[in-house]
Amino acid sequence: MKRINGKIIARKILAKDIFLISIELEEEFGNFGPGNFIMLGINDFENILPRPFSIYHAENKNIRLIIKTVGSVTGKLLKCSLPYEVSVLGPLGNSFPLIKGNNLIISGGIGIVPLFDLVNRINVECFFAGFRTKEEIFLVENINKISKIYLSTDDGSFGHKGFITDYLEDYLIKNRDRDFNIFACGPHPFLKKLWDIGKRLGVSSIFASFETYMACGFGVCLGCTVETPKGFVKVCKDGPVFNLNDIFGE
Amino acid sequence: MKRINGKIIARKILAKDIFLISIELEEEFGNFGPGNFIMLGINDFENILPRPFSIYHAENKNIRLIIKTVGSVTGKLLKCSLPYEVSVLGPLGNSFPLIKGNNLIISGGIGIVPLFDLVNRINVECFFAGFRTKEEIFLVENINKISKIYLSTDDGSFGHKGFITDYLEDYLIKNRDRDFNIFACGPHPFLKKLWDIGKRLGVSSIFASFETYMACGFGVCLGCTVETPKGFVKVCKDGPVFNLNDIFGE
Amino acid sequence: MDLSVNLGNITLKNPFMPASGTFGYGLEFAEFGDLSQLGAIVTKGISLNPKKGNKPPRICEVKGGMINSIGLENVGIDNFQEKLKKLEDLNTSIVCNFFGNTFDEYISVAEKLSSFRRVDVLEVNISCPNVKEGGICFGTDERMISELIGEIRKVIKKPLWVKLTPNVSDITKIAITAEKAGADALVVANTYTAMSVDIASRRPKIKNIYGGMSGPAIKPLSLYNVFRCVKSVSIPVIGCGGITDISSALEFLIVGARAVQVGTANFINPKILWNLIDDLNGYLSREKISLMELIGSLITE
Amino acid sequence: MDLSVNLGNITLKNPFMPASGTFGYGLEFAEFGDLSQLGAIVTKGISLNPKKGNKPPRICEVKGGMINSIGLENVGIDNFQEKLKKLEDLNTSIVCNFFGNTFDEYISVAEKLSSFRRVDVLEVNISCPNVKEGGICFGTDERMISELIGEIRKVIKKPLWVKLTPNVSDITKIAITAEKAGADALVVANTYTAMSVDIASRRPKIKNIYGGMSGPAIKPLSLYNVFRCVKSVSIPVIGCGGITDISSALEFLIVGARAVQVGTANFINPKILWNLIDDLNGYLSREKISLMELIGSLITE
Ligand SMILES: Cc1cc2nc3c(=O)[nH]c(=O)nc-3n(C[C@H](O)[C@H](O)[C@H](O)COP(=O)(O)OP(=O)(O)OC[C@H]3O[C@@H](n4cnc5c(N)ncnc54)[C@H](O)[C@@H]3O)c2cc1C
Ligand SMILES: Cc1cc2nc3c(=O)[nH]c(=O)nc-3n(C[C@H](O)[C@H](O)[C@H](O)COP(=O)(O)OP(=O)(O)OC[C@H]3O[C@@H](n4cnc5c(N)ncnc54)[C@H](O)[C@@H]3O)c2cc1C
Ligand SMILES: Cc1cc2nc3c(=O)[nH]c(=O)nc-3n(C[C@H](O)[C@H](O)[C@H](O)COP(=O)(O)O)c2cc1C
Ligand SMILES: Cc1cc2nc3c(=O)[nH]c(=O)nc-3n(C[C@H](O)[C@H](O)[C@H](O)COP(=O)(O)O)c2cc1C
Ligand code: FES
Ligand code: FES
Repeated sequence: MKRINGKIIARKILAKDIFLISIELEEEFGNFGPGNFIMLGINDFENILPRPFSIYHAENKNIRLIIKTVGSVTGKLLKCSLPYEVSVLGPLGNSFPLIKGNNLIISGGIGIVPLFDLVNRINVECFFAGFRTKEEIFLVENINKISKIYLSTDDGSFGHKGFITDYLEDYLIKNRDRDFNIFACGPHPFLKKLWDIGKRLGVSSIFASFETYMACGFGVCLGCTVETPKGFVKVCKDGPVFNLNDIFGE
Repeated sequence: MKRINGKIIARKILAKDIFLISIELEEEFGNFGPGNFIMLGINDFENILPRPFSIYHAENKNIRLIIKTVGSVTGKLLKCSLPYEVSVLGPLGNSFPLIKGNNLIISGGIGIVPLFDLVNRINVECFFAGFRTKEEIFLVENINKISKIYLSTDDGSFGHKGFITDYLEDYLIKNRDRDFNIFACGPHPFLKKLWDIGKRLGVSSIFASFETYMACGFGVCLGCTVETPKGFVKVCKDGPVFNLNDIFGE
Repeated sequence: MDLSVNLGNITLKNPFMPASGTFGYGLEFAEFGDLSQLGAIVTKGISLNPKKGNKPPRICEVKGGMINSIGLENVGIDNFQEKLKKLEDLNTSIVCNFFGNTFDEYISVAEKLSSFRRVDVLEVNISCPNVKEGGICFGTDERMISELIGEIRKVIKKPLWVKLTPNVSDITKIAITAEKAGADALVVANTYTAMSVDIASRRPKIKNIYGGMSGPAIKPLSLYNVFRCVKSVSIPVIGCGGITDISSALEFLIVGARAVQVGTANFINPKILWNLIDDLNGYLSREKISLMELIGSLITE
Repeated sequence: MDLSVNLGNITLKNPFMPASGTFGYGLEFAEFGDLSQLGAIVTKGISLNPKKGNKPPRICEVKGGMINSIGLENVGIDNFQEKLKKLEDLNTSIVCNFFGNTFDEYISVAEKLSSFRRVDVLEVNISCPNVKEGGICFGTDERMISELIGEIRKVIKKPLWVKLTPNVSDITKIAITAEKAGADALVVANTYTAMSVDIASRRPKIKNIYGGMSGPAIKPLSLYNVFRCVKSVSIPVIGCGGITDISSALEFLIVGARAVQVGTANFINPKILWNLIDDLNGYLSREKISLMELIGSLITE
């Protein structure tokens, strides 16, 4: 974990409300695992706290993030004039386990970002990517080159119509005799649904990356807590990747 | 008085810490008198209050200011990426009286700005402009074209060496038989010195533009008050141009 | 959209009004919009005699806000009567903020003000030191508030709003005391005592050393005070503190403020009150909710 | 430059230390700088038994600050003793912040903590509700403070710092009471009670509805509280609230704080404490003034 100053030197719109930023750092960022994140700070008195973002790509003194505009800081990152000074703290958190087996990946919307690097590091049988609508699709081309991909949009404007979780369920049912590891990231209800499917069909492990509001990102503020049947866990330090069983199980 | 949104579209360094900004407004600014000022607002949560600046030039939908970096907002104006969104409230305050007679102008440093337009509007016998050092000189070339100008720097690095008030005093002494109107702007001690000189040599009227911290700029917050022997006055509404007699006189 | 709000014994055409001391005597803002469109006009605090106020510097900016120590400068009640005449034709309510240096002065100003036909509401500022009782602030002492509000209540018939100071251990105690003594509504709250130092000169930025802090930085503090007062009293609460845009105004309405006052933001954007009216209209039609449903709609389950 | 400051019965190598709850148990920050260079390390508030804390969400950002309602989650004093072992070799003072849910619990924790060799200072957080006396906050009640501090004083020999809550009508009364009861120094101040509402869901952003506000937005409020406390007591005052850079730290020192604590800024920049040490060195040499001359140098004439 290091704190490095840098500046955003390039920005590219990838889809509706979704853009990539490229940050030039003053120092080398170093190694990271898939699922690791950074805290991105902007020098703005209105938004004093840094924000967590998954690492899309990092090499030498360059780090790239893919961001969806949802509020104040993400809105400023979309509009700011470049170069724009920022700070990067990371790599933070744990990462997806790099295991063998029948690996499936499933993402909802922006949740595709922390999973992207995984296709380069483990053997992936199929990548299920769901989006709300055609305009919000991004990154899938790159994945297409490496892994089989199954795409759906809620409104059917591109790929299969419907929820990606349903297609994953079909796949699992068709392959009932085989055991899978699932790697996931998406909104909370999406992960809950996955957990229900996995339980019903007896999937041995589902690893998912969670999102919460954070202040520090490295375990000192106790602000990112989520409640589990086994007690509170810190998303920034115990996660962001959890075995769904540890979050939703009894 | 109108409040108009606009953006800074150009910036030019004129001297050390001094720069000109050109603002493109959404509406016409309208007429103004020499000495009138505007309140310039930046959309920044750290500095919520607008700042007062003299109008250097305004025509149609364009207004130009000359700014010296002294603190937070002026520092941001120097560094911000263009175009930069601002708001302009004005014209505000009173202005220098456009009178006939033997008119002399004297400025200290950035105080030259509100006086500049006066040379176009009244007959000026001589313009006395003082600066601390060569690097801080600006605008004098433009004045040179219209009026006789007398220039000094505190350190003698350009023009005459010494305080400009002393040279004005010499001039007044040499022309003791004549009566003068003096128009002035500069730091508080500079104006106090002028008042002493004027009193000693019997100058009939010295009009000077004053600076204080302001919140509203149009007379409602009662924050810009200065104390005079006759009571409190509001710099934004009763001024910024005062007859020095009303400020320092008994 | 119907934006009118009922505040007990008076109904305003919408919930937006300026906070005292940030809107002059009203007319100064006529260049920015039609004053008759506002929910009310709240005038600068008035005392019996003209008051010179504190020595300058009286204001300074702090991050996200400002500190002021104007010292309640005002023209006095007689000159104020003159100023009122210019507001004759306005089709909106006029709220007169006032104060006294002593108990008796409060009563005299209240009596006189309530005799002015054009005054619709009296808003009493109790964040002032009681000169006769060792300078203790009226607004922090339950006994003094009870006596003061009770006595003012007796001498006036017009609606009486009490503007609370937030610089107390438990604002609900003060709120309940004011309600019991006869307040028709509460304004929550005034400024927060604060200080700022100029590093270069090592002097306070304000001549009076300290002053009252206002502006967006204090919004979360006032919002909490409003939330607590709404829960503690049954008279209407008017929110005040750090409102600069529609979303901050909505926060106050959602926690239960029946109307809101906007102070410092008038200096940032003198058109803010008119903008808020437009924005509230837009918000309510987009969300398909009435203002009455919105007010107090906080979900805490 | 000599940056050491004397705080009565302890001398720190410089005036900079973290504020409790923002620095974990210390070691988490070892990656950002040499912990031994800090004036002190102040640990997360400890209670007798482990405490789970409040339900999430526990934090939210507000303009210029944040609100937290962690609910004093901590590992409890026994686990804390384990954590302390890892700080054995650090060459800086260790300040342990603690609290209790009842009077007796405060005393037990104080006794136990003071028996740990590595604990140099006990900092008591009195911004907690007294569960036995109807949940009134210890820190707002002079009688309870007097008894509590008096009793803690009896059972411990180490320096005792009392951390005041600013949510009171007159902080100097509390400060004087704590001094009389035996406090060696005061930390001024804790967070300001505040609230924020999510417009979209119409819910409080914090599960617990309200929480404590910290960060640069509250600096002018804490600075004034420090100014007043410095004038009222003769024990050292440690400033805390909204410090994010050298100029805000200097403001506290100039009004008379003998040292300062930095909280929320550790989340903005985990290297801030080390930066402040460098910046103070730079400032003092540029200004050719000693730290002792700077402290309390406010000119108010
Ligand atoms: C480990 C991790 C990895 C992430 N990776 C990515 C990524 O790669 N790309 C990406 O785009 N995003 C990612 N996110 C999400 C990202 O951090 C948020 O979208 C971002 O912080 C939003 O900041 P903002 O200032 O734009 O939104 P804000 O303006 O702060 O908030 C947006 C909305 O949330 C509400 N809100 C704020 N605080 C709270 C609270 N405490 N409780 C409830 N509601 C609240 C606000 O009212 C507002 O409506 C990741 C998050 C985590 C934890
Ligand atoms: C009528 C008028 C016309 C002007 N015209 C011009 C012009 O044409 N060009 C130009 O460059 N400037 C002009 N000024 C001055 C200009 O307004 C200031 O320089 C500007 O507001 C500074 O803003 P800032 O944010 O950069 O400084 P700030 O950061 O606000 O302050 C700078 C310094 O002053 C201190 N300070 C702040 N508030 C106070 C206070 N209340 N009391 C004491 N000290 C305080 C700060 O601590 C800091 O050290 C004019 C002023 C007036 C009143
Ligand atoms: C310059 C100034 C003058 C004020 N004068 C008064 C006053 O005369 N009477 C009063 O009750 N409040 C006065 N206030 C307080 C405001 O009415 C309001 O309660 C406070 O500023 C908080 O609201 P805001 O954050 O929207 O500004 C004044 C505030 C400011 C900034
Ligand atoms: C996340 C968080 C946790 C805190 N926990 C404690 C605590 O356990 N004990 C305590 O006395 N103060 C606690 N505080 C208060 C801080 O120590 C400090 O007094 C306050 O944040 C004001 O300083 P700041 O503005 O520099 O953050 C906490 C503050 C924050 C933000
Ligand atoms: S974000 Fe601070 S502990 Fe997780
Ligand atoms: S700046 Fe507000 S009255 Fe002059």
